[in-house]
This record gives sequence, structure tokens and C-alpha cells, in this order.
Amino acid sequence: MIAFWTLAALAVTSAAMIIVVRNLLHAVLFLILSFVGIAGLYITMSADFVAVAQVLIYAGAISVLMIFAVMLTPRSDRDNAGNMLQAPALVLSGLVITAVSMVAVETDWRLADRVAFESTATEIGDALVSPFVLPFEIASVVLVVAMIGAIVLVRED
Amino acid sequence: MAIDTEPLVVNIGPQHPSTHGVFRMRVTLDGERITDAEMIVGYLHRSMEKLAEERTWTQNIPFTDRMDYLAAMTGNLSYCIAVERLASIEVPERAQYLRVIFAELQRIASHAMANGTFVNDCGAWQTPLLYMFREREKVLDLFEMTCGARLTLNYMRIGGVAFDLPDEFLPQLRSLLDELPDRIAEYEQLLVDNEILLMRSRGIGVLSPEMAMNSSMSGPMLRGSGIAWDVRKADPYCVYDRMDFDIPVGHTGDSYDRFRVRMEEVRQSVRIIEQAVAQLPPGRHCADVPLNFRPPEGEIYSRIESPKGELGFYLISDGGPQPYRFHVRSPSLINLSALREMVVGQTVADAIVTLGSIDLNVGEMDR
Amino acid sequence: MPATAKLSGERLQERIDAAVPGAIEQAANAWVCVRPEQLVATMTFLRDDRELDGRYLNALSGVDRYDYFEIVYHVSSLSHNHEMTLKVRADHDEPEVPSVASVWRGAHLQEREVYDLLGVSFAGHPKLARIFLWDGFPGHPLRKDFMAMPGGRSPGLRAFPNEDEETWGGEFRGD
Amino acid sequence: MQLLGRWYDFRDLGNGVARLIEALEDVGAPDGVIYAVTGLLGAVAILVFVAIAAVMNSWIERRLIARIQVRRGPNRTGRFGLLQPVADAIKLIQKEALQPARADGLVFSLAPILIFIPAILAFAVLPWGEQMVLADLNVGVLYLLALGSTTTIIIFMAGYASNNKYALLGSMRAIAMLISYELPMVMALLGVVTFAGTMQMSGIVAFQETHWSWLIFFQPLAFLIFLLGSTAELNRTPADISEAESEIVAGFHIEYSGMKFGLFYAVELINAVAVSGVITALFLGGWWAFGLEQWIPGWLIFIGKLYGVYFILIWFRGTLPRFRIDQLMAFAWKFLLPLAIVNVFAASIEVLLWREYDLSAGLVLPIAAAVNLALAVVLIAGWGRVMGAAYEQEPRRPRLFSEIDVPLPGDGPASGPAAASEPATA
Repeated sequence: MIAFWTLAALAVTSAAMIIVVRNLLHAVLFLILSFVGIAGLYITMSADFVAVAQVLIYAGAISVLMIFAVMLTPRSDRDNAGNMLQAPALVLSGLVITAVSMVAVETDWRLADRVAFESTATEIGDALVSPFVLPFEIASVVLVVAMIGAIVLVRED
Repeated sequence: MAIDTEPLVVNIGPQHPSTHGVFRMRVTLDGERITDAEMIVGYLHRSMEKLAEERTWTQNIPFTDRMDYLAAMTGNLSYCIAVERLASIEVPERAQYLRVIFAELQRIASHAMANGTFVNDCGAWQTPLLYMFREREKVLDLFEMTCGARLTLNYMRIGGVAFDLPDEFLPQLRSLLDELPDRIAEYEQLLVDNEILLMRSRGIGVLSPEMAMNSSMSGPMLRGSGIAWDVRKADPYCVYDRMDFDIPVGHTGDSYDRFRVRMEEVRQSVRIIEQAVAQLPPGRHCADVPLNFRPPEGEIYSRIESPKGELGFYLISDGGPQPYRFHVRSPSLINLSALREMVVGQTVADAIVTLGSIDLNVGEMDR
Repeated sequence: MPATAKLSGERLQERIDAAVPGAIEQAANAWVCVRPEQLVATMTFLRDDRELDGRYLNALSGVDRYDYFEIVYHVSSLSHNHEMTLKVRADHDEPEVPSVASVWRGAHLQEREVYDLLGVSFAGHPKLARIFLWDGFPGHPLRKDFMAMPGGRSPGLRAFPNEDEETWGGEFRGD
Repeated sequence: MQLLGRWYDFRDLGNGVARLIEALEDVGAPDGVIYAVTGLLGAVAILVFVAIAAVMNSWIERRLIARIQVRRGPNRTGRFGLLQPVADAIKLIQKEALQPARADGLVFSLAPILIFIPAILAFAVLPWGEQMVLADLNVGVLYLLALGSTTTIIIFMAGYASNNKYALLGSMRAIAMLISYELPMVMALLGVVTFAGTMQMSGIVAFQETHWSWLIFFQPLAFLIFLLGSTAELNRTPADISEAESEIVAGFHIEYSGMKFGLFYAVELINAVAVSGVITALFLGGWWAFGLEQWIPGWLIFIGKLYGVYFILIWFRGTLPRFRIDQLMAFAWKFLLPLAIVNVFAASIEVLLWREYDLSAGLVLPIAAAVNLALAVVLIAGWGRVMGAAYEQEPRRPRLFSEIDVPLPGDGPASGPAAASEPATA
């Protein structure tokens, strides 16, 4: 319980700091901290595979992508300056918050009554290739398409 | 769709592990690629040419030590030969042979240093450098034995050399000559077919033969570009015309070729020393040249093949006790003429390798 | 084994005059002096001519001759293995000569060096800046009047200490 | 040797901990206390080892490299220079911790501290002995990879916060390299995991014990890929481009001085140990050594193997030049990754056949080992030839001329073969 509240506080605070800090690179660093906090939350739920995957993919890979994106932007644009997108963003985030809180309030949360999985990795593996094989494959195809599209876009000729 | 990135201006040097002293190169980078390069020198400028105008002809010899401090012997030699030609001084035969022996020993030491630092610049963490230092150390021991100094030797004199060989010199030289070919073979075995070294230096810093000649390149730079030219053959000084040796010439003019040319030159130097020791005649080691010596009025441009390239002295005498003009054609400076052409378009890492293959010496460059 | 041949000034003059008339100001035994106006044309001819083949610039040096500056070009042919010496003179008060950096890439740094140390400016040089000394260094050290002292004297010794005519050439360094 | 199972059985220190747990349970301590006590005990033991390793490895590395480089290495402080690391540490602590004027202060100071976290966390899942795993995670292998990827972020923090161009170049190189090398390494480990059927470190060691063989024999290709990839992750030659002393001076830690630099230096050594430990556990059987662990404590075997791998890393550093960054990328993407994918395919097919047809391990595994070895040799040689650079064909040895020979322009290329004498030796 202590772990949950600490990690939740960490994740939420750093998420808030992403918005507050002016320096875009600091924002990315806070984002990573937030990711790590969420990974910790997964561990409290005994979802070790998801937690480790969270660190590997989000804290490791996605954030590197973001750092590249930030470093490739000219220095003058590299802060959280106010711009004309403020109002739409406010509306959008308001909607998201409403939706999420409604889900949180409306759902009938039940505590899991069974013990933690023996090994989540095998379960996830089995699930991915037997019941969810179609979504899994579709996701792979979508990613490949995105990758090829990106390559085509940045080709010089 | 090209991504616009900020150009990054990076100063390589003057304090940098790979600039061999205080050479500074200001490069403009696009990512890791160099779009512009500018060399900034002069950090070691001591105005030797002016100082030399205030000192007598003999007093100037120590200055030549301090130009290319990694090859002081050839600096001495070039200056002394220039003065001797200016004043038509006859040098005893034994001195000529001693000069050849020491000049070639110096070439071995200098090339060992050059190749060691070159491979170090390729990223081999100090190891080849320290192996090459082992050989250099033995050469320096021989120098110390003969003239008491290891770096700034001040051994050559106008009219000959300062001291004759000590008794233990020739046996020790013999043992060095016996082991050197094995050592070179060992280094070649370790380095020349090393895949990473090939990847790093093949096609890097390419200098075409036309460009090399037009940029007044000399020494291994010129030979690496495929031009079979060597002052020792073209304009023999001392007794090089009695020596049998080959000029190693590269194929494509890249950094690797220059490295191999230096490697091969060490082997040729061993050959020359072997012959010089075999032919070494008895006799005096220095001609009688008065201390208060004044060359006749006139001017001379005289050059020798130093390890770095063509080391020339343009001396003008007005008949006085000191030179009227003392100009050094320093290969280290002039070999940088084409630096910009060689590094633009490469990455920073390549520029370092290219710079390493030029084998510059800041002492000689800035004088 | 042949040593590098030195082309005599007369021979050079003969050859250059045929291609660039009136370029030679003076021809001496070992060198020729070129008029500054025709320097670049002469040097280009020298470089491209098959017989002279001055494709290699050995050295470019500047000399302060009190009345004028002299820029000395040591040019050689690697193919024919011969060497030529050319000179060009510049006025002492406003020294300027045309740059030959367009003819030989190797002249680039050497002209900068002469500019830095002697103050001779080279017209048409792509980047004429000080090379060894910093910008704003007062004067040009290799000029003979750089360290001028009162009474027109310059430092350095004009004769050896305690030297007289008898010992001249008589005191030997023995071995 | 009837020590097994006693608390003083030094061959497996895990026994002692098990006894302690039993004793605590007898006393009636709550689960939380038992968890905390054993966890702390293990953590302290690992920290002690890490601290000693970090200090001693600098001596070991310097001495070994000195031997490689025909030098003597530190030999003045203490016997054999053993106190040299202590002297270094004292010097580093005394030095002023400089901080560039326009550095990003907090990030600059945090980076050397944070970089310790993944380095030490990696030790938690290493199987030191049969029962000596501090945290025997189900996803141990994945956990190690995740830690490796976070290190890079911290390196980037250090490089960015220093406000130095060399540091920035170094950290960008580090990130680019991470992206490239993560994939082949994951793929290489996938082969191992496929064979072992688990991602648990102790499970992988147990697999090797059960089948009486090390995984390096089943997965030689994966071993090589992982070894080369880990040099990149460790920033060691031939892949030390993010530090590259001769190019960008020291890369990301160029601006760090004093103990902040000392921390980076220590982490470098600790990481080398951690990676050596991972390679030991995954490919070299961990604490298991063909029955030798009956006589020698398993953790000593583990540490011995670990230092064997570490020696290989030092050897690399002492002998190899450095790649250029694009060559390193190309090596990862064009060479290691395809090979790793092929390796995963081969491993999957073998395991599938084995499990599906319920063949006996004694039959399948030797065949798989032979097939994979052949595959590794063929792939490396064949792919190397396909990807080989054009310069392979170019002559390397300089031509030798006995006379000067410079043709006039238009008179053909310098030096016909007639003029050049053939070199005496090949």
C-alpha cells in the first residue's frame, strides 16, 4: 500500500511536472520518470512482464525517440512556449479527464481474488498467439506499414 | 525531405588528445559530417626565423632541434648541409656516413612515432603506440650514447658531426638492426590486415596525385599519393647516391597508404643503415670550420628528405657572422595545405584519422 | 645518380619570354625576377609548360631587402628533376604582389606566412589572414626594421667579439 | 563432502540464508520482516562485492592492459600497486568538483548518481550460486535489457547537461548506438530463451545443468552477437565511440571532475562486471561447471568465469582499434541483426521439433549444437563476404621504386608495373 501511494505520487507528480517545466528536455526526463513510476505500479500488481516491458519500451526506446525529436528541433523552439493550440488542447484534455474519471467511477472495481500468475510471460505469450493472434498480426502489419511509410517520406529522391 | 539541423561549430584542439600538440582545427558539423574546416596554428610560434637572424651560423643549430623535436637529427642535418653548400665546405667522408646513419635512425624513430599515433587516432587504445615507442626508445638510447641528448640532439655541426661514435655504439646498433625487421613484420602482422583499421583508414583522407603535387605535399604524403619522389634519390646529399634502397609508393593516396609507406620506409632505412655501417670509412668526423665563420655573400635553397617530407632551408648570407635571412620550408605546415579538401565531407572520426596520417609536428609547423 | 639540375636564369628568361613577353624584369645567373603584373601569367605558364613543368612549388619565401621586398619562388619539376628560382619585387612602403595561390594550392599557407611575418599582402589570395600571430599584433617581425633601435642600428652582432683580421679563418675547431 | 544443506556450507551461501529464514519463522516473525532481512542481507552482500570489484577492477584492468602494452602498470603504491585504486579514490575525492557555468545544474549533478542505479540493479538477478539469487525474477533476461536501455538516458542527461559540444556529440552517439544494438542483443537472447524455455536466470542455469552442457554450444552465434553488442553497450573498444578519447576527448563525461568523474569511472567498471556476469549465467553455465561445483563453491566458479569474460573485454580494449559511428551502425543493422534473426528462426525450429515430437534431449541437443555451429560459421563467413567492403580487392602493400619516376601530365599513370619491382615478401 505504501508502495502504491509512493509510486502513484511519483507518476502523477512527474506527469504534472512535464506540463509545468519550460525546458522541453526536462519535460522528457520527467516523462521518463513518470514511465518508471507506472512500471512500479505494474509490479505492485504482480505484472512483472508488463512492468519490465514498460521500462524497456517506454523509458528506454520511446523516450530516446523523443529526445531525438527534441534535439532535431531548432533551439529556439525548444521550450514550452504558449501558442494558439492552448484552447483546443484544454478542451481535449478536459474531455479525456471526464471520460477517464467516469470510467473509474462507474466501473464496479473488484479486487482480484486469485493469486498472482506464476509466470506472466508465458501466459502473455500464449494469449498473443492463440486467442489474440489476429489483432497481434494486424498490429505488426500496421507497424511495418508505418515504418515503410516513414522511410519513404524521408527519402532524399 | 531533408531535416534542417543547426550547424555545430566544434573546435578540435588546441587542447585535444589527437592534435599532436597544439594544433587547432575549427570544424563545422552537420550531424557528424564536416561541412567546413579551418586550421588555426601559431600556438607554438617562437619566431625562430627572426631569432636566427640575431645569432651566428653555428649558434643556429640548436634552433633546428626545436623545430621538429621528434626528428631533431634531420633538422640539424638540413641546416648544416645548407650552410655547407652556401660556404662550399667539404665534409669528411666519415662524417657523411655518420650523418646518413643518424638521419635514418631518426627516420625510424619519427616514423615509429607517426605510425603509433596514427593507429592511436584510429582508436586502438595506446597499444600500438607503446609498441612503437619501444623501438623509438632504442634509437634514442643510441643517440644518448653518442651525443648525450635524447630529444634535442644538437649533434650535427657545420662541416661534420660533433662527436665520433663511442665504442659500444656499433654492437648496440647491430642488435637493433637485427631485431627491427622482425619487429616490423610483427607490426604488419598485427596491423596491416586488421579489418577495423582497414575500415577506418581505407578511402579516408584521399589525396589525388595531382592535388598532392599542386599542394606542395612532400615525403610520405606525396609518396602515399602514388608519386615516386624522394629527395634522397632525386637530389642526393651526403652519400645517399652510394646506397641501394627503394622508394615505397602508395596506390590510392588514402590514410592507409601513407601508413603503409611509412612502415615500408622503416624497412628501407634499416637497409640503408646496414649499408652505411658496412661502408663506414675511418677518418675525421668533422671538417675544420672556424668558430667565427662567415659564408660568402649569396643565397641557397637546400633541402633534404626529413621524415615529415622535404625540409628545406632558404638561407641568404650577406657575408656577415649571422644569416641575413633564415627561412625554413617546413613540411609539417605545407603538408596541411590540402587539409580542408581532405576532411570536408568526412566525419569527425575520419578527420582525426586523416590528421593522424599527415604526421604533423607543431614545433616545426609554427617554428 | 643525377642531382637536381638548376635551370639558369638566362634559360628561364628565354623560355618565358617566348610565351609571356616582357614578363622578366631581370635575369641573373641563378634566378629571374618577374614583373608583378605578369606574375600569375608567368607562373601559370611555368606550371603548364611541358618543358619547364613547374608543377611543384618547393618553397615560397619573403625577404626584406631594406629598399624593397623580395618574394622568392623555388619551383621544381619532379618529372625532369630540375629546379627554378623566380623572384618578384614589391615596394617597401606598400608591399603588394599578386597571389599565386590559384596556380599552386601549396602557396596558400606560405603566402599567409609571408603576409603575417613580413607584411607583404597578396592580391587575390582567397583568405589572407595572419597565420602564426594573432590579429592585431603590432608590426611584422621578420621586417628588418621591426626591432629598430635609435640611430638606425639594429640588434645582433655585426662582427664576432674580439675579432681582428689575423684570427679571421685562423682559429680552428679541432677534433 | 557432506556439507550440503548445512548453514555453514560455504559452497552455497544461499543455505545460510535459508536457515536464517527458518529460524526467523520459528521465532514467529511476520513475512515482511523475513523479506526485509533476507533482502537486505543479499543486497549488502552484493553491494560489498560490487564495491570491491569496482575498486579492484581498475587495478586489474590497468595491470592487464599494461602487460598487453609492454609496460608495467601501477606498481608503486602498495604491493604490486594494489593500493593504487585507493590512492586514485583519495585523489578524486579531494579534487574540486567543477561545474561548467552554463551547465544544467541539477541534471548535471544527478546524472553520475543515477547512473549507479541500473548498474547495481543488474546484479540483483545474477545467479551467483544454486540458491544465491537475490531477486529471481520470472522475466530476468528482459529485466537486464530494460536496465541497459535506461543507462543510455542517463548518459544523455550527463552529455546534455554539460553544455559542451563534445559531450553532446558523445551522448547523441551513445543514444544512436543503443537503438542499434538493442535489437541484435534482444534477438540474440531470444534464441537463448527459446532454448531454455524460460526468462528466469536461475531457470536458464538449471537448463544448462539438466542438459549437461553450456548454452554457448547451442547458441554460438547468439553468444558472439551478445558479446559484440555488449561492448557497444559498455562503451568499450572497439565500440567506445561515445567516449572516443582520440576524437571527442571523453564524450559525455568530459566536463565531470573529481568524484563525479569517479562515479562514471566506477560505473564503467561495474557495468563491465555485470555484463560479464550476464554472459556467464546465460552462455557459460553460471555457477555450474560440469560437476566441478561439487568441490568448488558455485559462486567462486561464477566469479571465475565472470573474470574470464571480463578478461576478454580487456583484451578487446587492449588490441582493437575503434569503429567509426556509421560503421558501427551498419555493423549492427546489416550484419548482427540479420544473423540474429536467422539464429532465432533456427533455434525456434529446433525447439519446435524437439517439443512437438517429444524427442529425447540426448538426441536433439547434440544435433542442434552441430547445426548451430555450422550455421554460425557459414553465416558469418558468407555474410561477411557479401557485405565485405570494396577495398578488400585493392592492393595494400606499397609499390617499390628504385628510381624517382614522375610522369608528365598526359604521359600515362605514374609508374608502369615494369618500373616497380615486386616486393620481396608478401
